[in-house]
Amino acid sequence: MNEKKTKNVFKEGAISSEFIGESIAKHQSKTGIGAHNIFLGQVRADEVDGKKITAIEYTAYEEMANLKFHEIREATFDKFDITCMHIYHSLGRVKAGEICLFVFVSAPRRRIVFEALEYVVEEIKAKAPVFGKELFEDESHQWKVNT
Amino acid sequence: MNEKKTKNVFKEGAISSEFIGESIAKHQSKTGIGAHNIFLGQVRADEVDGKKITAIEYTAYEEMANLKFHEIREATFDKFDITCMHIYHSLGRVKAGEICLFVFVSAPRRRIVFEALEYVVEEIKAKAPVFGKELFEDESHQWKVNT
Amino acid sequence: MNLESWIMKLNIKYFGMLAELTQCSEETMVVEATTIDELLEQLFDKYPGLQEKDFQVAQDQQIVLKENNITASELALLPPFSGG
Amino acid sequence: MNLESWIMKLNIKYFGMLAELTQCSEETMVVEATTIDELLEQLFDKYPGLQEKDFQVAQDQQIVLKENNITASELALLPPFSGG
Repeated sequence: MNEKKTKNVFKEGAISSEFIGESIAKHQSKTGIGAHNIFLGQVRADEVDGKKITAIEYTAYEEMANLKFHEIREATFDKFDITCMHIYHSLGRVKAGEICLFVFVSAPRRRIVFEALEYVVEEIKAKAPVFGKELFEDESHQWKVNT
Repeated sequence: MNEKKTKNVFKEGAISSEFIGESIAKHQSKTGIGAHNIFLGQVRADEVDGKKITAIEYTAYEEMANLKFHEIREATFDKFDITCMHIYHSLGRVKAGEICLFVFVSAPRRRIVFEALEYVVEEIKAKAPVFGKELFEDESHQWKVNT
Repeated sequence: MNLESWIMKLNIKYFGMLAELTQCSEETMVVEATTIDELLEQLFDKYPGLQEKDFQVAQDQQIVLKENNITASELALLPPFSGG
Repeated sequence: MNLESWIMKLNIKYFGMLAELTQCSEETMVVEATTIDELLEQLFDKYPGLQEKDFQVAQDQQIVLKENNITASELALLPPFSGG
């Protein structure tokens, strides 16, 4: 168990653009970095049978998810010559247009960040036990399915 | 000539993290977007023969570069089903640790943004007449070469 | 290891649409079972709708096959992941 | 089109290390030339160091081959791009 080294990637509610801006600013002191690549997942107001999704409510098996995020992080550092990476995922309600996933990968050169970021995002989608409940205007809901 | 439709992608000096945060925030009203992918180029403090790079001074053939950025933008919209994209490049002096290139691609789904962003960044590197002069601590310099 | 059934007290967690179906996020059950499959049989009796659902089982925070033996006191039933 | 040499007034732009070499960012020259190559010969006479440099020529903001005819009054000599 890597209990001690696992971080909590979850944040209550939406991830703000200010938080993302601040995360970027924090990397100015790391002058070995030449390229950052950031992925942001944003809640879409999809229409299903004439009803619009207004928000997604996220729940997770938090301990297991944090362990999986930790494993993904370790594997990414093993596979790619990156300088640093950060993952944040929302829990609770995130409204349409708001950000629910923030993945940030940095490296000396650009080609590595493209590969590494895509790898991390696909791994999160496949391995993190996080569940999205899509809420409609009329308070009905459906369970999100990743494609 | 697309003179009328070409935007000016150049910004004097470094691109601030606040500006990037604000650009992200502006996309909250576009609720058809499900995924953003952002590339940031950051000036590295590389060491060459024992001297450290402290800044890059960018110049460009501005009219031609803006035309090329416009062509890249049009080609990207033709090739990929993206919702929007933005490009900003610094002119003048950008210190080590600061950001000199900001490329932002958004689409309903994630796979498209990965492909589109990488395409845009590679096209910029290959086709935009922008020139970086790497400045050392002792005021000497060398001309940047993209790899 | 003894392959006879054991009577044990398990903590079972449900997530997403499964928590909706069972109407609880976790419960403590005393079961007589050696394998995950045997446990599931008992859960299917309690929650008939569960059998039609697509889910995985995690034991000790790792996904396990349903043929596996029960080796931990905490198990979780996980519907398809939909993070991000 | 007349392939004889023309006497024309051209505005020539230099960028990056080339501007450093020529010690100017642009200049107006009267040249007798039909092709880009012929123009370059004259520039090489003026700036001997230029011949060793790796560069492309843009005419009307588009990269052109050196065999091409001069068709615009504004040309630019562009060293390897190093944006981003």
